[in-house]
Amino acid sequence: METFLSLLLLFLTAAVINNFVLINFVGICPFLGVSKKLSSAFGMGLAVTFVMTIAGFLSWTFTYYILRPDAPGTVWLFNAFGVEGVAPNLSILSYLVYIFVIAASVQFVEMYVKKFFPPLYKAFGVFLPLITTNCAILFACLEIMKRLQDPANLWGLTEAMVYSVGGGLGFTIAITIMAGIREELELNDIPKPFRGVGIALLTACILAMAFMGFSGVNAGLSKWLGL
Amino acid sequence: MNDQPTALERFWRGIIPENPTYRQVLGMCPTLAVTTNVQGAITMAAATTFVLVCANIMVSLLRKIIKPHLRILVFTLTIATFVTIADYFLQAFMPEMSAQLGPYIPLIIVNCIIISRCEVCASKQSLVPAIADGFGQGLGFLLGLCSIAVVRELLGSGTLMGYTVLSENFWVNCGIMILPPGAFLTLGCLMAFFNWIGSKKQEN
Amino acid sequence: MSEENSTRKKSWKDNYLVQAWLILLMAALYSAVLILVQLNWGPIIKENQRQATYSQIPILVPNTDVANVVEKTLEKDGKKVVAYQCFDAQKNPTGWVLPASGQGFADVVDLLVGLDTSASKLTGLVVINQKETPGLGNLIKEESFRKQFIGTAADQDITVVKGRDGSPEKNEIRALTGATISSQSVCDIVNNTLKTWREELK
Amino acid sequence: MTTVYVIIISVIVLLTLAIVLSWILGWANVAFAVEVDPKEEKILSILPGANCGACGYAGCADLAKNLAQGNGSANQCTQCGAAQVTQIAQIMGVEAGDVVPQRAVVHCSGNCETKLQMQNYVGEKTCAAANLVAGVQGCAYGCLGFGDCMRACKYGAIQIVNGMSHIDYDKCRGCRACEAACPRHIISMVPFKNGKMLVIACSNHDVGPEVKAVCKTGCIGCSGCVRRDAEDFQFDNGLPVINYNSYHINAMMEAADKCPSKIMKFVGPEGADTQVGVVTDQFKSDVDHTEWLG
Repeated sequence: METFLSLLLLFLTAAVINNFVLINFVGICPFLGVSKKLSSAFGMGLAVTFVMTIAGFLSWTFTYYILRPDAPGTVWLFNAFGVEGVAPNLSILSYLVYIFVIAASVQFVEMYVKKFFPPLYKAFGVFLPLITTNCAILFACLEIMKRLQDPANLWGLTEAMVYSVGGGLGFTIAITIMAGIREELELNDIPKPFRGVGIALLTACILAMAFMGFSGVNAGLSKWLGL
Repeated sequence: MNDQPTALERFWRGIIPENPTYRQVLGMCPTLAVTTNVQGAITMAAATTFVLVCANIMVSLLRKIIKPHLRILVFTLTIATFVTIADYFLQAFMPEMSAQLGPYIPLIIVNCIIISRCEVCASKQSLVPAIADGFGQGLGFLLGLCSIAVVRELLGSGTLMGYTVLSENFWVNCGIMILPPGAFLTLGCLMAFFNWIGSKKQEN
Repeated sequence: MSEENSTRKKSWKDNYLVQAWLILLMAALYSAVLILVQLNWGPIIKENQRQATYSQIPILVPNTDVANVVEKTLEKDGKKVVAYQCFDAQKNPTGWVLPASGQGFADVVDLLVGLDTSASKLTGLVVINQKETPGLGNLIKEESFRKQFIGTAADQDITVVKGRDGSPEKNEIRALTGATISSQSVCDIVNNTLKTWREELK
Repeated sequence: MTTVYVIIISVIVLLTLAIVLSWILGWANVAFAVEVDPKEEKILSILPGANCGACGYAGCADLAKNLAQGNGSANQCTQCGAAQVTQIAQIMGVEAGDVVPQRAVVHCSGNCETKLQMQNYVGEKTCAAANLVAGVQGCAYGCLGFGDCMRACKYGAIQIVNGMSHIDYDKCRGCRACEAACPRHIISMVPFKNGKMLVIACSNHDVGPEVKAVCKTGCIGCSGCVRRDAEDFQFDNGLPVINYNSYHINAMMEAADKCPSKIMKFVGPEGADTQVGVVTDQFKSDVDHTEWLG
């Protein structure tokens, strides 16, 4: 029960309290670019969630077995080559590997969905290539990597998955709300210099203030739940 | 390739006419995230410029043998490598700054500015214009970041580059400016301001 | 690519691995460069990280000679923590430094707690990692807040009081104005950590 | 020696990863192959491929798809330089260049004098907002005159004159921005075979008396034009529709002459001929910058 509650708290933290877009500023490009229409914003959000889940799984696997300091795979390789005197650590390759893995998995998923689930592809497939260079995905990988550095306090696969799903849903929430507001904004007579990105940023400002209202909820909740 | 801009033009264009932040609206994540103070902004811009120039050099040198359909992957790999080097440099020699910028240094990899410059300029032009373009865009990015950071640091903590400018005797810090909403607010208003200047210029 | 390939006869040149030779070559080259960077700068980074903790030890436990600090790994109920046993220049024990971390107002707060030799009193507290609200919660890293912890008893809970100065005899800490939750979080983290590990520091 | 081994290890790790991934992708590329429009592929190869999403579409592939279908404009990509924009325009224009230019037409002719104003509208001064409120004007189909199309036009080709949007055909480039902007969908594209083209300047589908009650220049749906020439005119939902594929100029002249409500109008650049095809670019604009009336 305690594990479940702490996972729930982690999920909430990733999704709303430390929202990826509005608090951590990642994924701003699609947040401003693809938030003009509610339907495409929602599709984008779903695609990000989907890819983030896959990327979270892959990055945890690679980091845990190869890329963290003293990872089992690395230790085995270093022993196989008989290397001594150097700490088995390949963490410097992390960024390269993440980029490789994200790009490849996005492309693979895109082709797979396009071939076998055309309706699904219509709903969010077109957003998939956009996600390769989405910082939100890489940010999730980096967070997972950070939690695998300290050997005393490792994240398991469950935590990594919960975190990445939560982060993706947080992105979906933010971009959907934003698109809803921007559809209404279209009807307004906005001062000319503010049209486009300007007013979108000011909207994001108010949204960020609203999301700041969540901060501290995790501290209170964890205390209330007795974690 | 005679219609391609010269090195000097490339350099100048990056600073004002094709400013990455205000004209191209690229690289918004670091623009919003690391502009709580001016030092952070400068370090970020310097790291980005380093990566940008190095990636431009590599891509420009390899432009004849890159296959078109694999180009994005080559760009990304190159960028990721140089970003890792920049990140390790900061961790080794500027640990405090590295801790402050946190994940936003590795996030340079997915900064649209760099991949877009590789695509638009470096993959088509020779070494010298590519380098000039890298520095020009880097400088433009620096200006963009600093303009926001100056406003946020001044209003949010009353300091500039860590030195107190607005004394606490008569100035109450607007804490909101260093918080996330302040970033969106400042960028939104500055963006509108530069749009307004641009439209005034066009009218004349 | 696929259009041309389908019309031509398949040769080894059409293999995608051969097509991607540049990428493979670059991947190999880049990984070699990077690992060289790691070999050269890795030790410096490690030293920096060590320094981040060690530079705080003399502040936490007075009279400590950093050269004589011993790291001890404590284990209890499947949890692990690295504690630092401190000695002065003559190798007389001066106290302990214990890392503590827990949920703050915004994100995880990492602390180092200094304790005397018998782990009965706090001798200092530093915040090494926090993302609390600038201007409010992040004042927990200021000395005026931290020094309240010096001299508080480690065997009973530290409590937070509002609106008046806390009395050190009653283990009371005055909350920061506008950042009660951050202050409370720091106290909770210290209390929890001490509850778990104090008995082990012998 | 250790260094060499470490380098070898790291190279092996990354190379294995790269080979495995590209093997999987190469296999998937063949196994999951789907047909693509060649034009789309061509445009995609010009686009930067950074998938930044700044164009408003979901990535470069999506933009290329829309451009290939003729939606959006060639300069939509914010990262493309002038050279790429020209290339894209060429690919997009190869098809468009063979046919006559498409120009925007407003299917309404009611101005402040002829259409029934019902109440003083105090809301947001845009058509999109006014369209949501009933009773801004009598006609539920006609031009609202708040100028959404004017603001959408990048070429300054639309002016609101006397509560009605007017297109300056010297400036119109047929980009379809106004068509998309109009909340009442009364702007459409007409192939300009001749200098001036006949259009139905009304969109009211209601029957005669109801139309007359709200507008002095509305189509009463007498279907006289259709009865005279069934090839060039079709009757659809209370309104005649001109068949621009056949478009016999004599029938058009007759229809314009005999229409009882005078809603058949020739539109086009000032001074252009109704019978001869003219290159629109030759004509200068003389439309005043009239203040638009809400």
